[in-house]
This record gives sequence, C-alpha cells and structure tokens, in this order.
Amino acid sequence: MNKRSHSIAFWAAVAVFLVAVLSMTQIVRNEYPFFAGYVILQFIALAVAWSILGGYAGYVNFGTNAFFGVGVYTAVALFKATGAPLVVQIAAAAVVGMTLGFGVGLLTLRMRGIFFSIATIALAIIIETFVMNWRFVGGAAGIQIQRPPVMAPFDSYVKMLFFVQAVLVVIAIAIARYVQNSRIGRGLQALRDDELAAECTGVPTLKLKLIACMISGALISAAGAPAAMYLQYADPSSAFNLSYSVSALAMALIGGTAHWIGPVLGAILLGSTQQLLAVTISSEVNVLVLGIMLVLFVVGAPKGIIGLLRPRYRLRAGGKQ
Amino acid sequence: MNTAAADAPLLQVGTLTRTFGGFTALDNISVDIRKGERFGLIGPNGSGKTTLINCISGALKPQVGSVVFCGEDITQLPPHLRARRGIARSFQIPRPFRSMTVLENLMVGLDFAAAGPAAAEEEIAMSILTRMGLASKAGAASDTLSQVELRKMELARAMAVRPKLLISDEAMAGLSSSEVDEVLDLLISLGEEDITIIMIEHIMQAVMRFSERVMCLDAGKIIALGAPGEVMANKRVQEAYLGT
Amino acid sequence: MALSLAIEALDAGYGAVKALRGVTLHVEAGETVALLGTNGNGKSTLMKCVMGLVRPDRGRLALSIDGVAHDLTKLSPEAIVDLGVALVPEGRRLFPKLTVTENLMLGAFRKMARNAIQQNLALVFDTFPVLKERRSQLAGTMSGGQQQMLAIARALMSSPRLLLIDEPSVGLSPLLVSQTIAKIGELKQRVGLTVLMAEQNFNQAIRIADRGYIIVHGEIAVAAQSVDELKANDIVKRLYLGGVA
Amino acid sequence: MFSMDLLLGAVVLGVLLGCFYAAVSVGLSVSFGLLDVPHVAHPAFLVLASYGVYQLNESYDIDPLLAGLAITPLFFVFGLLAYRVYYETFERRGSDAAVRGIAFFFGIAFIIEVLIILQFGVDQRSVSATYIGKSWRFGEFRIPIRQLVAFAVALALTVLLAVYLSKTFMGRAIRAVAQDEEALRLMGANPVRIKQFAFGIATAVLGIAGALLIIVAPVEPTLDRAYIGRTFCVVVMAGLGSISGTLIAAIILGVAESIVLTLFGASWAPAISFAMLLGVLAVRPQGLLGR
Amino acid sequence: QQPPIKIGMSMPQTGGLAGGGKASLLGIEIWRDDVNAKGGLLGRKVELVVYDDKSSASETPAIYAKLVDVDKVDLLFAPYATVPTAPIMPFVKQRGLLLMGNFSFQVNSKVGHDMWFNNAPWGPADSWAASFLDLAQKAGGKNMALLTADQEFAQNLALTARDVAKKRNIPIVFDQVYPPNTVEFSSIIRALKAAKPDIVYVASYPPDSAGILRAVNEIGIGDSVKIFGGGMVGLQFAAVMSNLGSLLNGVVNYNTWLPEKSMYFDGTKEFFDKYTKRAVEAKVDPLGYYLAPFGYAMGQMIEAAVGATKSLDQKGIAKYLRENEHKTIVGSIAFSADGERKETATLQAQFRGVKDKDIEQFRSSGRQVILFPDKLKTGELISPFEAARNLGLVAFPAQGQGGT
Ligand SMILES: Nc1ncnc2c1ncn2[C@@H]1O[C@H](COP(=O)(O)OP(=O)(O)OP(=O)(O)O)[C@@H](O)[C@H]1O
Ligand SMILES: Nc1ncnc2c1ncn2[C@@H]1O[C@H](COP(=O)(O)OP(=O)(O)OP(=O)(O)O)[C@@H](O)[C@H]1O
Ligand SMILES: CC(C)C[C@H](N)C(=O)O
Ligand SMILES: [Mg+2]
Ligand SMILES: [Mg+2]
Repeated sequence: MNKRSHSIAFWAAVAVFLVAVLSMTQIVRNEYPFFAGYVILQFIALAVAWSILGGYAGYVNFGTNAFFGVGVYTAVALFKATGAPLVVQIAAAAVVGMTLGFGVGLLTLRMRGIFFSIATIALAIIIETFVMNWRFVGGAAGIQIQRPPVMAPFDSYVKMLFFVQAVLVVIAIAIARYVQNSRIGRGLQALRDDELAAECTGVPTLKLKLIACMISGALISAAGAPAAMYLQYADPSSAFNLSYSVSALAMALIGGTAHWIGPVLGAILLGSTQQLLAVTISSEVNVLVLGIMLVLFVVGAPKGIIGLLRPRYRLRAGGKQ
Repeated sequence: MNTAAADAPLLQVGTLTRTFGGFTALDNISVDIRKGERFGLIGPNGSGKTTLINCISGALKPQVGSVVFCGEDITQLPPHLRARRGIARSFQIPRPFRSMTVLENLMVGLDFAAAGPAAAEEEIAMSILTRMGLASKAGAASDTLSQVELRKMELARAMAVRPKLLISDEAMAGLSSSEVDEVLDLLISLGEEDITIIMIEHIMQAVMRFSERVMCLDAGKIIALGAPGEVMANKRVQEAYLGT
Repeated sequence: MALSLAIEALDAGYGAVKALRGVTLHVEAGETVALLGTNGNGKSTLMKCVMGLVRPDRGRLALSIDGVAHDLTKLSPEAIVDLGVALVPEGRRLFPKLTVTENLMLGAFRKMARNAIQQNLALVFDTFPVLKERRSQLAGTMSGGQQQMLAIARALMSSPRLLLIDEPSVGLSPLLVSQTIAKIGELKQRVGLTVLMAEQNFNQAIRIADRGYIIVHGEIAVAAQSVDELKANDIVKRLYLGGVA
Repeated sequence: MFSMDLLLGAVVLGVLLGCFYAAVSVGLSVSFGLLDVPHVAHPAFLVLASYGVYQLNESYDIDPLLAGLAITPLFFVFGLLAYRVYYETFERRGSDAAVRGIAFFFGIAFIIEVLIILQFGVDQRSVSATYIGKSWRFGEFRIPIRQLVAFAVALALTVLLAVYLSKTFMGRAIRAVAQDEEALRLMGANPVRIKQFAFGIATAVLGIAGALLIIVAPVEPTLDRAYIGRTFCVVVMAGLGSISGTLIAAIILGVAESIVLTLFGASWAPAISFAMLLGVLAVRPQGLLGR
Repeated sequence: QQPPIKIGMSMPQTGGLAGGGKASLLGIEIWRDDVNAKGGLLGRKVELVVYDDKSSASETPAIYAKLVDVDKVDLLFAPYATVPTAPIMPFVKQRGLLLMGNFSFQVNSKVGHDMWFNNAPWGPADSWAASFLDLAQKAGGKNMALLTADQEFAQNLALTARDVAKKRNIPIVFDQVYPPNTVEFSSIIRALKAAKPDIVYVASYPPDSAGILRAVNEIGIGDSVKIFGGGMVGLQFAAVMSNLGSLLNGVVNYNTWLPEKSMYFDGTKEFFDKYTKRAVEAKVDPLGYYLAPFGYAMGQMIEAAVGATKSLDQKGIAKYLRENEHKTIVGSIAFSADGERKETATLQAQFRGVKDKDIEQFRSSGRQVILFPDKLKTGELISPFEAARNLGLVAFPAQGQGGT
C-alpha cells in the first residue's frame, strides 16, 4: 500500500470510529460503559502522547502525572474563575501543557537519558506542592465542582465527556502518526541513538526534543483536563497520582513504541483489564494481577504487542510501516 | 560572484584555543582553507586534530578564537546549523544510529541537512553507498557492521549531508592499502566536484597522495603548514611525528 | 615453557553470516604470527573465537600449555583469560569512565596477575610514558592514539602468555606505529610472549613477525612459513605492496 | 522566628536525616548508578526489608539493627534472583533493556506491595528498641538517639561500600561492568556474575537500610512509592554510581529539608529539595560527583 | 425465593485508606450477617456488592455507575473517607439516590443533597475545634500552635480551627503545614517548641502521627503546653497505639468510640465479640473501635428505615432517616438537614497509663478517658501536658474490663 491509500484508510477509520462513538452515546442508555470507556480512552490518549517523547525520542518521561495534574487544575482554575466551557478548558490545558513542556524541555532536555526521567519526577513533585498551596483551587483540601448543564445532542454529561475524550484520542493519534511518518520521526530516532552524531548530521536535536516535549505535554494536559468535570472534584494527590506515570509508560511499552498503534493497543489492553479487575476481583489482588501482567508482558513480548502481532516488526521508533 | 568572494577562503580558523581543565589541547591555531582544497591534517596522537575539527563542526566550543565559514562567523552556531551550511564530518570512533539500517543512517543527513527534492533521497543515498562499496549492506542493521564498514558508513553519512566541506577523521584507519586506495580515489573524485576536504590520517602515503596542503599539529600548536613534500621534510615534523 | 595454539577446520559466523570457513592455523611458543586480510574477512572473528567470545560452529581450537591441552571451544572467556591468553580488541574497548590507572588495574583482574601488578605497571609505564602522565585522566577523554596505547597496556597487565592483538597500529601516528610494533617485539623478547597479531600495516608487521597467514573471505588463502615467502606472495603484492603503500 | 540556635539545630538534625537518606539510597547507587539497572523496585525491597525486621522484632524481640543484619543474606539472595530474572529477560536479549526494565520493576514493586499486604495487612507497623524514643541532651538541645543510630550506621555503610568499590578488584570490576561488558570479559571476569553479585550486594544493603527505615518511622505496604522520587533524586544528584556523592547529596537534601521545615513553611519542603535537584542538574548535568 | 436486596459500595482496600476501609467493611459485613440471620430485610436476604477504589477519587465514579446501572443495586453506601466520596456526591444527587456516608467530612456542604446521611459522629463542621479549644481554655490555654498535614482532611480541620480561634481571640503563634510523607518531625517540633504555645492542635495523618509523637518525646515540647492533640488521625488504630505505647500518655485526641462505660449501648458488646473474632482472620485492626461499629450502625439505620417504610423507596427511606432518631450500637443518632449529625458526638479523650507493646490494655476502660462530650464524659483533663505524660501506671491502675 502506498502512502496515500494508507492515509485514506486511516482517516476513514477515524471517521468510522467517531461516528460509532457518537451513535453509541445516542443509542446506549446504560451509563456505565461511558464511565469506564472514558477512563480507557483517557489512558489511550495518555499512552500515545507519552510515546511521542518517550518512544520516538527515547526520553522517558516519569512526569506524566505532572502534565496530567496541570491539565486538571488548569480546567479547575479556569472553570472556577470564569465558568469557561469544557472546550475552552481543554484548549487552555493544552496551551498550559505545551508551555510547561517547553519549560521542561529548556530546563531538562540537555540532560541525557535517565537524568531527564528523574528531573521529570522532581518537576511533578514541585508542581504538586504548588497546587497544594494554591488556595484558590482548594489547596490540599481539594475542591468540589458543579457541572454546567450538558449540551445537545448529548443527554448526559458523561456521554459528552466520553465523546470529547474520543476526539482527543483521535487528535493524539493523528499527531503521533504525523510525527512518526514525517522527518521529525526520523530525527527523533536519530537523536535517540546518538545525539552528537545527529547534531553533526544536521538534526536540530534541541528543537526536535522541544517540539516532542511540547506536543507530548500539550496532549497529556489536554487528556487530563476533562477529568475535572468527570470527577466533579479535584484534589492534588489524585490529580498528581504517580499511577498516571506508571500507566502511561507501561501501556506504551506493553503495546510497543515502534508504531503509534502500539500505545493504543497497550492502553486498551491494560486499561480495560484494570477496569475489569476493579469490578471483579476488587481487592489487593487486582494490584497483584496488574503487577504480574506488567512483568509477563515486558518479559514475554519484548517488542510489545505489535511485536507479537508482526513478528518481524523491528523495534524501532518511527520505523516505516 | 565577484573575484574577491571567490578567492575568499572557505573556512577561516582564527586564534583558536581550547583547554580541558588545565590542559591546553589547542593553542592559538589560525589557518585558512581554500575552496575546493584537499587539506591534510596530521600530528602525533593527542596533538589536537580531533579537537580542532570538533571546534570546526561545532561539537566543541573553543574558549578563544573564531571559526568563519563562507564569510559567516559560525563560532556560536550549534552543529546542526553548521551541517546545514555545508560542514559534514565523520567520527574517528564511529557513532552510527544503531537502531537504523545503513540506508536510513544516510537518510537522516539527506532529510535534515541536504537541500533537494525529497523524492530522490533514496536514490541519492543508494548512489553514495554504491560509491562507498556499501551498497550490499544498505538494508543491514548498522550494529551488525564490522569496524571498517562502520568507518565507511561514517564517511557515507557525512557525504549524505551534501557538504561543501567534508571532514574525515581517520576514515581509513585499519584499511588495507588497496582499500585505502579505493577510499582515496573516492575522496579525490569528491574534490573534483568542488567539495573541500579536510582529511585526518596517519597513513603517510595516503596523506601524500591526497593533500594539496598539509598541516602538522603538535601539542596543540601548528608546527608545519605547506605543500606535502615540504612538511614531510620539516625536521620538527620528522622528530615529533614521522620518527624517521 | 611450552605453549601452542592449534586451530583446525574452524567454521564460525553470526547467524546467516559465515565469517570463517575451515580455518586451520597454528601458533607455536615464542612465535609472532601475523594475520593479514582485508576488512570483513574474519580476522577479528578468529580472535574472538580463540577468546571464547564467539562460539565456532565446528572445528577445533586447542591451546596446549606445558603439554596440557585445553579445548578452547569448551571454555568460557574467563577461563581462557585465566590460562594466560589476552586480547587487545579492535575498537579499544576501554572503560571510558574509569581512569587510566583503574583501567590498568582491571587488566590485572585474573588471579595470576595480581601478584605481579607493580612489576607490570612499571613495565607498561616504561613502555608508554604518556600513560603515566595521564594516570588519573578518564580513559574516555584520551585521544584516539592514547586510547590504543592504553588498550595494549591493559592487556599486558594480565601477564599474558599468548597475546592476541587486533590491529594495534590503527589510529597511531607513524612514529608510534613503529614504536608500538617495536615494543611488541621487545616485550616478546622480555617476557617471552607468544603473539598473534592482525595488522594491515604490512611493512610494520613484518618487522617483528616470524611468519603469517592471509585470510580471504573467511578462508586461509596463504600460509607463509617466513616473512620472505609472504613478501613474495601475489595477494600480498596486490593488497599491500602495490599502489601507494 | 529565626534564631541562631534553631538554625544550628536544623543543620544538625538535617545532617542526621541526610545520612538516613544516604543509607536508603546507597544500594540504588550501585544497582542503578553503576549497573544501569532501572531499579524502581528498590524502595519496594526496602519496605519489604522493613517488614522482615518488623517480623523478627515482633516475634523474637530481636533488636531491629541485628534483625536487619540477619536478613541481609536473605536479601543478598533476593538480589541474585532478581538480577538473574532481569538478565535473562532483558539484558541477554539486549533490546531496550533500560526502558522496558522500568515497567518490569514497577511490576515487581506492585507484586511486593501486595504480598506484604497479604501477609501483614495494611496497617502501619513499627518496631521497638531501647534507643527508639529517647534522646541525648546537650543543654537545651536534644538529639533523638534513633537518628544518631541511623547516622552512624549509614556512615559506616557508605564508607565501607565506597572503599570496597574503589580498592578491591571486585569493586573495580563492578564499576566497570556497565561500561563495557565484553571488555570486562577480556579481563577474565564474568560480567553477568559480577553484575549479579553487585546486585546482590545492593539488595543486601537494603536489609540494614530497611531496619533504619522502620527505626526512623513506621512503615506501611505502599510506602515505597513515596521513596521512589527521594532515592532516585539522591542517586542522580550524587552523580551516577558515586558512593561518596550519594552521601554528600543526601546530606545536602537532608539539611535543606530540615532548614525549610524549621524556619520556613514546611509545606514547601518537597518543592525546595526537588528544585535543588533540578538546580544541580542544570549546572552539573552529570551530578555532583558524576564522571 | 425472592431476590436478595443488594447494597453496593466501593471501599478503599488498597492505598492509604485501606486500613480504615477494611475495618469499616468488616463492620458492615457483620451487620449483613446479623440481619440475614434474622431473616433479612423485607424477608429478602441482604447482599453486599463491594469494589476496591484504591483510596483514589478517580476510581469511584465508574464504580458507582456500575453499581447503579449494571449491578442495579437497591441501596448505596459510601466508601470510607472524604476523597473517594466527594466525586460521587453530584452523581447521587443528580440521580436522586440515597447515599449513606461513611466518615467523610463535609462532602455535602456544597452539593446540598437531601438524601445523604453520614454515619460519622462529627456533627457541625466547627464542633471539632470548638470542643478541643473548650477543654484547652478551661485549662488556661491562651494561645495556640497549629500543626497540620498538607492533606485534604487535615486542612479542613485546620480551616475550622483558625476560625474558632479567631472568634475566641486566641492568637495563633505557630501555624505550619507539613507535606505528606515527611520522614522526620524533629525539626518541626523544635520550631514549634520555640514558639512556646499553650495549646497545641495537631491535625495529622496516620503515618505522621506516630512520627510527631516520637519527636515530641525526644525533643520535648516545653512546659508551657497545657494540652496537646485534637485531630490526630491514626492514634485510633491498634497497630499504631500498641507501637507508640507510653508515648501516647497525656495526649488529648479525638475519637469515635471507646471501651468506656458510657459508650455501651444495645448490642455494642455483642458486636465487638463478633468483630474481635473475625478481625484476626481478616487481618484487620484487632480493636476496630474507630470505624467498624459505625459501619454496623449504618446498616442498623437502613434496617430500621426499611423496616419502618416497608419498602425500598429511597425517598421514603431518606424521609424516615431525616425525621427520626435511630438507636444504634454507637448510641442514638439524629440528623440535621445537611445529613450530618445534629449534635457532635466526636469524643475528645486523654490517653492515660498506657504501657508499651500491649494491645490488650486498650480493651479495658481508663486508658482513654473521655473528656468531651459532657454526657459521655468519664474523667477530667489532666494538664499541663508534661505532667499528664509523666503520670505513670501507678496513678491510674486499669479499671478492669468495661462494658455494660
Ligand atoms: N574531554 C576531554 N577532557 C580532557 N582531555 C581531553 C578531552 N578531549 C581531549 N582531551 C585531550 O586533548 C588532547 C587532544 O586530543 P585529540 O583527540 O584532539 O587528539 P588527536 O590529535 O585527535 O589524536 P589522535 O590522533 O590520537 O586521535 C589529548 O591529549 C586528549 O587526551
Ligand atoms: N556481530 C555481528 N553480527 C553479524 N555479522 C557480523 C558481526 N560482526 C562481524 N560480522 C560480519 O562478519 C564478517 C567478518 O567480520 P570481522 O570483524 O571478523 O572481519 P575483520 O577481518 O576483522 O575485518 P576488519 O578489518 O573490518 O576488522 C564481516 O562481514 C562482518 O560484517
Ligand atoms: C477518619 C477520618 C478522619 C478520615 C477523614 N474523614 C477523611 O475523609 O479522609
Ligand atoms: Mg583524533
Ligand atoms: Mg577486525
């Protein structure tokens, strides 16, 4: 298949997906699928966004929770101050996330490998501390939020959030796919292998890393923004929970980072398992199952799920399909 | 283009000094390199050759001095912008993009540094590989190459930048003399295409055959600069470097 | 003491790549044997086989020391090092973030060598004075040639009886090439080393070599009994003596 | 509310706290700093060790430090096993070991957490010993003895480890192994065994560190999550693999934290110490004593 | 056979709140077994549907949606604590569902749901601080130091404490918020001591409470302090209490139920007999005073309401709960309009004569003397704090097994 027909197939699939999601919100009455589905979609967006920096560029971001929390609190602050509608909250979160990504990039991207990861952990803790001391959004005590009325054509707010998160997922995937297939992807891959050699071969490493960091940050924050309306409550320890970092990373790795579909598959698998375990096993054993799954998958599928599906798939960021 | 501009040196290195801690690796180096020139750089191990080209390619910043390329002061530019302006280099100790095939390694340079239509990139890359005798390895993962193949790929990747100035840091080390000849022929043919080349090499026969001018460094200082024959005949060069 | 290395009908490779085919050669005690061949012909692979780093597909690799034969295909690299075999690998393979001294001390890791550290240290510092000057510099920041010296010195620290050297002159200045080759020759005399050396610099190699082999496409093409025989060989003429060399 | 007296006290207590941080991080300095293993389960093993100490203290009334010492062999074996699995599954296959290893060790950490919960329940646990809850007086100034104990043990631990790593053949091999395994093999050392042994040591040290942890404060099964940031920060700020750097970095963090807690708003303490880490990395990307 | 009546809830069984959650759940389960032994509700067996929310707010919305939309439970109980409860308040309000609260703090104040009933004894928001400051002022306290955890619940307490202090003109001489996961409190306690306060009000969270008390013991707190404690979460848990042992002496802290004479009501003793047996097996808090009986009481109230209205109509049940007083094993409970207790029944009690390393001692009365509220009071405050700390066992011999 050539590039163009690939593109057509991709956008057709996107259209089908969005139409399916939309009609689901109109047809299905039971709300639970939307509650659970929202969470899974949120994780898809996170994993795809994470892998733009973590997979392609090899900069392992441990601070997914920082960006997520920033998204949540941007939405909260904006909503509390101006009552801005959801779309504006998300857009604002993306802008703030992008700015934060830019800042993080400037500050930390000169650090190599694991130094970067640790710096992002530090960043998450620093930002969480700020939010804890920010009384306007409730500080450590948290804040309860009253949703505005839902907009047509949706009959429930959660269905609307579900659809919105599906759109965010599509945006994240489209961007990841674009990055992967453009020369940005090859540049990121080159700098992942050897930054000095990449520089000397003409790759603007700092710029590419900044771009990746900003895109990734913007997408993570955007995916986090609706959480404020979903929970109708925000508190720093939930919004900045380390588990967002672990999940995003684990999902991307379990799926495989060589292709944007990897994080999608990983998030669907791990996210729905988590949802399922929460309402079936429902005790400490679900954490055990999660742990064992993590271990088994990284051990048994070293190239991720996509590596299992296509055995000859090379473990390679930005590799052509 | 007026004659003054045409005659202006392609690369002007001015009073370059670089130290590591208390150790001076480059000590006040000034040299001009003409357009289209084949320039040999020799000197004992640790005399600062690699450091000099690190400063030219931007991998290192000098403490003192300037680098002027095509009339533009590039001392403060990062390496990738220098690559785009036409400076390419190979690394003495090869640094391949390990997760890529040989062909993809070249594509990076073509994608980011070289101007030209994107469509033809793959053909250009293949033609460079063919010239380097690496065509059969185009699809091989770069981490399966032998040392010498890696060196060749270093050079090929530098060529993919489509440079005005190509710097080769001991690309021929470890080659048999017939292979040295091959690579040399290649470099000379590049020279005929108006590419300026700085070659660092310890293989004297190669240096002699290749260079229009030779510069010899010792302990970070220029001890000789001139026609190959002259430099080889220089007493200090013989003592410090050739050992004859 | 008697030591000899005998390689017979050795096949080795990396998966689909067959790097060596039916290689047979031998090295006797006290000899310096040169291994010639253009790149990619399997010289390094052969050395790695001797060290146990690459497992041959078939064939025999026997090291006999004082009449005791050791089947190298069955021994781990550590055990082979313990027998007194050392390799100066291509590409130097130093520990870049350790200092020169620390690299040298690691060279003396094998039990036998630990008693002789002072003596060996004196020897290598005497041989390569620049290493003494740069004792506490990190190996990774040394110049290419300095690193090559350190790599040879590190191998010597293990008090080897059989020294395998993969292209020692790569990256050395002409002066140092002749010095290094001379040092190897000298060391051979001083400590009774047996040396198998892959080297492209033919003219330098034959200064100390007793005899040599030429590998072409993974097979021994020429086994010359003396240096003169080597010089007279057609392949050698074509590869090393023609053209500029 | 500033006074010289308070400041001085804050510094002293900070040094003691810092030494404790060093003790819980020093194993990571080996496993992560030197061996390049992304051991995010380090704090989980630490907490596991604390529970081991708790069990011995509870059922046999053994002094926690002795108990810590007693479980070191067991933890050494845990370390050997953990590394073996990691090696077989990642390093030997060589693909993306570092990144996938993170997910792997998170998995291990979760499993350890749950096993602790299943065995000990979710309530917090602590130990008793004669030196817990008492303090030494210097006039008005009092220093908790358990902190002095932690200080002394941590100091001894780091010094011993630092000497071991720089002065012995094994130690040097451990420092070299992650830089070039094949080269180390050429030195006559088996890199896998060296790594395994080093990982064993790094884990064994946790026996004692775990004792200190539960001496200093009570533990609960998910406490490890709070220590991931802290221990990795210390190790990175120190400069990867530098044992003396670990001590220095830990003390700097401890003192900074203590001064902030005493003299400024305590709620800013984590922001301040992690901002310091970022500051250090921005100026010295290789860490304080990194190479 | 009729289908069982399903009661759905999430409960923290992992994460920071798991200790409390599991004890609370055991209390609820004991009620379920009791009611089923009596033939169930409306002749139908009671079945619990419980999911783990991992102590996190982000898990509960999906869980409660599942409980309501998929499992179609008949009644909802809230999870233990504020954080996981907060996100479901708007949901139950919007759906018009009854929610029995479980020890959360002021989650309904903004939402204003009229079908919410909290089982906790907190009462009006400021009563917590008020009762502690009453005691403090009576003992001669004139100024206050406030030490609070940077955590949702502790911050809420601190907020009311500052308000009450302001109203009563008690100056706050020290006001520090410490971050979660603080390891060492020596430094903070030194600073606190330097402020020479009379009243020390501590709103801390379980891992820290022990650290704070240890540091107080080691660093000292000064003779000026008349009363110490107030809002330390954690000192109610058996594991913490037995470990701190004598360090607890003198501390005045809030509590919910204690084995004091005044605290035994109909069924209380029987409940604890069952609880004590089952706790060992379930590896939960062996004493279980703090949460478990309130879980049971929550069930009792539902039992009474369903029995009285003879239906599962949630509006009817809510109406009944709002308009009546309910006899439970933790005393009688009446709700105000916001679904919290009309009057606070939060105890303030002083630890006395506690020995080291002995869980059993806490089963006898006299170890925690109730100072507030007046109608449950079993003793007077001993002050100042240092004096109370130093009174040994001799002065307060155990008073034998309590119980009515
Ligand atoms: N990062 C560094 N830190 C300390 N010293 C350095 C560093 N880089 C280079 N040096 C020293 O600077 C000197 C010059 O090194 P350079 O690599 O330029 O030598 P060279 O002329 O290329 O030698 P060779 O022919 O051996 O490659 C050497 O003595 C080297 O040890
Ligand atoms: N790790 C590897 N995986 C796959 N093929 C390999 C590997 N290492 C070497 N080869 C291949 O094996 C063949 C022999 O390589 P070897 O390194 O032994 O040659 P050499 O004679 O030492 O050459 P040089 O002069 O380049 O060092 C080459 O074709 C090389 O590409
Ligand atoms: C036990 C309680 C004091 C817990 C507190 N109500 C909370 O919601 O977190
Ligand atoms: Mg060089
Ligand atoms: Mg070779």
